[in-house]
Amino acid sequence: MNKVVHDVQEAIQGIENGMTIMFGGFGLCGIPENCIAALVRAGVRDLTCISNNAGVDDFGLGLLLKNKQIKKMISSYVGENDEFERQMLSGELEVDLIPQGSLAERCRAGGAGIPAFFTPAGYGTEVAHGKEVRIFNGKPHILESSLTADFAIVKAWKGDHFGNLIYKGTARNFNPMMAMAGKITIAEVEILVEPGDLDPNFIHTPGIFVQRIFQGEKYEKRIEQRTIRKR
Amino acid sequence: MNKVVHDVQEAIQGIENGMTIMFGGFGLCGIPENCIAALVRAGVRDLTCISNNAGVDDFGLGLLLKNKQIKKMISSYVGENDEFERQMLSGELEVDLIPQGSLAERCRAGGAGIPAFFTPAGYGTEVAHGKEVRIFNGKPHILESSLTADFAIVKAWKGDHFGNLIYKGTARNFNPMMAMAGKITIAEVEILVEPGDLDPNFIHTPGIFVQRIFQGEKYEKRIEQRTIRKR
Amino acid sequence: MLDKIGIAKRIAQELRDGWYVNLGIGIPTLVANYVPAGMKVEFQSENGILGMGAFPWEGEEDADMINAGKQTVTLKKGAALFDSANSFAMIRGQHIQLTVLGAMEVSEKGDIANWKIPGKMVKGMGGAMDLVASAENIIVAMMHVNKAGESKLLKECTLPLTGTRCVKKIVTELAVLEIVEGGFRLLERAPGISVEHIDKCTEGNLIIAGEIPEMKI
Amino acid sequence: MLDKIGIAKRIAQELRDGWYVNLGIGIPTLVANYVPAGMKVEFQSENGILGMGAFPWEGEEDADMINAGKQTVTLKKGAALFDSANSFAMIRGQHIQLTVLGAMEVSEKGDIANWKIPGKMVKGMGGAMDLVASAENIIVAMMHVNKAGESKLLKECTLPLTGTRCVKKIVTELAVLEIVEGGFRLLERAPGISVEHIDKCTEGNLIIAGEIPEMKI
Repeated sequence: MNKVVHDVQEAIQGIENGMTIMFGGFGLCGIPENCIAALVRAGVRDLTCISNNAGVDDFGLGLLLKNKQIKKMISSYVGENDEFERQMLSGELEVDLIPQGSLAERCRAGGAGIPAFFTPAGYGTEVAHGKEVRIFNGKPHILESSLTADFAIVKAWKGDHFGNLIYKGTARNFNPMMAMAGKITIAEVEILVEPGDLDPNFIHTPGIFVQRIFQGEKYEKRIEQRTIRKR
Repeated sequence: MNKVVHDVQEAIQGIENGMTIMFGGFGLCGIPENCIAALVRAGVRDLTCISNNAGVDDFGLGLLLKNKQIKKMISSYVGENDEFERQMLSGELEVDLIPQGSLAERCRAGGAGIPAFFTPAGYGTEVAHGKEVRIFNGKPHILESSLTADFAIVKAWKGDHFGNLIYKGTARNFNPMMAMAGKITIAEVEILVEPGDLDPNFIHTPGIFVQRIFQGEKYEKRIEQRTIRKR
Repeated sequence: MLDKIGIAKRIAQELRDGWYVNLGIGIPTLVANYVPAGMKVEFQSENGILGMGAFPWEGEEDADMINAGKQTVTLKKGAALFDSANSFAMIRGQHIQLTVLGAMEVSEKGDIANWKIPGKMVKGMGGAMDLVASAENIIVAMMHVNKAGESKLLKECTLPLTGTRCVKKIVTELAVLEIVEGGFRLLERAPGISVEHIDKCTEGNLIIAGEIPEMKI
Repeated sequence: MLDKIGIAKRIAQELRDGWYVNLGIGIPTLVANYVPAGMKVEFQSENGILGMGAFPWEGEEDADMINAGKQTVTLKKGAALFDSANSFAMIRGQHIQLTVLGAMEVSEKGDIANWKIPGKMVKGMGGAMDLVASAENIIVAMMHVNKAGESKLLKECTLPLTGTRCVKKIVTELAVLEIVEGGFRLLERAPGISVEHIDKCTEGNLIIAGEIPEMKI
């Protein structure tokens, strides 16, 4: 069950032009920095990326966007990225915007073998176009389908050789459900430990969902909005 | 946000004849022993109980069964209880048997505002009777609806005053999703602690799902199948 | 006329002891600063926090601890962290008692638009569509009129909708209004603002019944 | 003819390095004892364990650590615990490479019945319906004939089904068989068992192609 790969290069092996890839993270928090950098270097193109956000102009998925490696984005919020807005409005980039809760649940469903579910989110909006509507308890719901990906790339705080993962703080966000939904799931971690070093009772992502794991070389962990109280 | 109630009597206040109640636990592992005992004493009748199992003849939900307080059981497996089988075959007890994974997911869906979802489990069996069938990816699935309850009663290892819960070992099982699905959720815990004593990063059930919490007086924690290796 | 802080203060009066509350970006975020004394309210941030606290002291910012607005925050005692699927289980499952969010337009039926201006701006809906579709109690915090002086309280929204028939109350710099059958029912006037002025600034049907009291902030 | 341990040993030969495996109650549970040397296999128990280990040493039983058969167990190094919803997410989401379970009947189309005898016995399906509906690789461990001497490998199941067209292989005390288009394809004979005997004990269509080797245990 040893899933440790040697480095980020080995981790992203097999990611090819035109594939669909999920990326964990919320804003710049909990994103797989090392894998994103390696994908920029590798130059794979025409990617469909499923990620809550699209990074900022010069960090996170913004790096792949700037490099024109992304054909289509599936996200819930992309407000922090001017290049994104430019590519979208000019038609260079296909965009599928979906409610954040539906995005999270669609990924979880993809990993959990649930092909579709009903949610009230988006009823009566353009998100509902072409989707089945059904009333439950007097309230209209729309049918949403599951999402899966050729690769899911997630970032955790600690992970062990078997792929068991623990996230830290709000860097958990979309990582657990995307880890579930990848045909191949790559986990990059800040700290790689031996099996047995993590308490089985407090594992966020059981190793069964992870196929490859490695410790990232370094993490910038850029802060998007540094808000503080002055002493 | 203090949800601490004085004792088990206060905890079960408002549970009335004819109500639907969810009980966490798998077999006798992780069951709310103190609340079950209190319900036996209170003598409420005609209950619909949602629980993976029905206890054994003289422990767990078996106590409510023996006392004829249960009108209907919604479960996945009831093999350890002779009185159950007797009441069911004689028609005294209504029984709705559903696949274990569907039971877990239907409770989670009830708590998560998802009124229905498609699952492959049970297709082509009597479980699918009267349910919509739809093909996804070439495979037939059935539409299952969510479950909720007037009260959900769960048992945790540790809990704090805000209702944040941590389970231990395999005593987690159905407790987290049932905690989500109760209109009122009662948590009984082995150890009640102050807010701040539990690591926010390792809470299994966030307090938002819990309305009442108390420390149980004692726990028998009976073992159903004591299997060991001889030294 | 209220400023942003005034709007936040007025909305804070709607809080009740023991509530879990989700605050959107902008004015709604300010509401957290005006919780009435002695009242216990917990704030949920949809990126995975229950029990969100204040901004961190300078030098204690943690990149792994942000709110839904991507701002660095702290946790209160008794907080809990979770993933996005569980976060929206709380929201969709109606475990949150109050949602406060901003809007570009609200219609007299309670429709809301706040995520897209076709051809001009598309930031995405984030969690707003889940929140408005699920929350039982939704208060909109916004300006009564836009920069061009046009009313944002309309008969029908003109922008792509975020949700339909969901808004319960609106607090603006001019008034507190409630969505009822037939339109916006005027509940309170901002200090020094006349009913006539509010009427003029409201394109949708304004229902004025009886004496309209001035807000107490 | 194999005994229960023989069946478990033969099934253990189907394991592959790196697989996650769910074992049902009864003979399937025994398979864990015969994992080929050097092979890494992790066992999942649907009540919430990945990396299930051996029974505990006497005196170390923990009521909070049981398997799906309600037996006290231990964890292996690197194990993970989780709730029932996540457990069945693993199962339904096809993250488990092999499921081994018992059966009362199997049909030549791969249907399986193992949870109910109308009017007589109803234990419930437990997790079996989820497992058989989802698993890509299902091996049934069972006796070829019942106590009355009647075949359990049938043209059509007579008992209420657990799942349809899902069984891939069957290992009995007499044979290893594979479900193919048209029936049960005989792959191997148990030591000392003739093809004729297997044929006699199989009510469903038995496909015998070429020489049928004897099992190597």
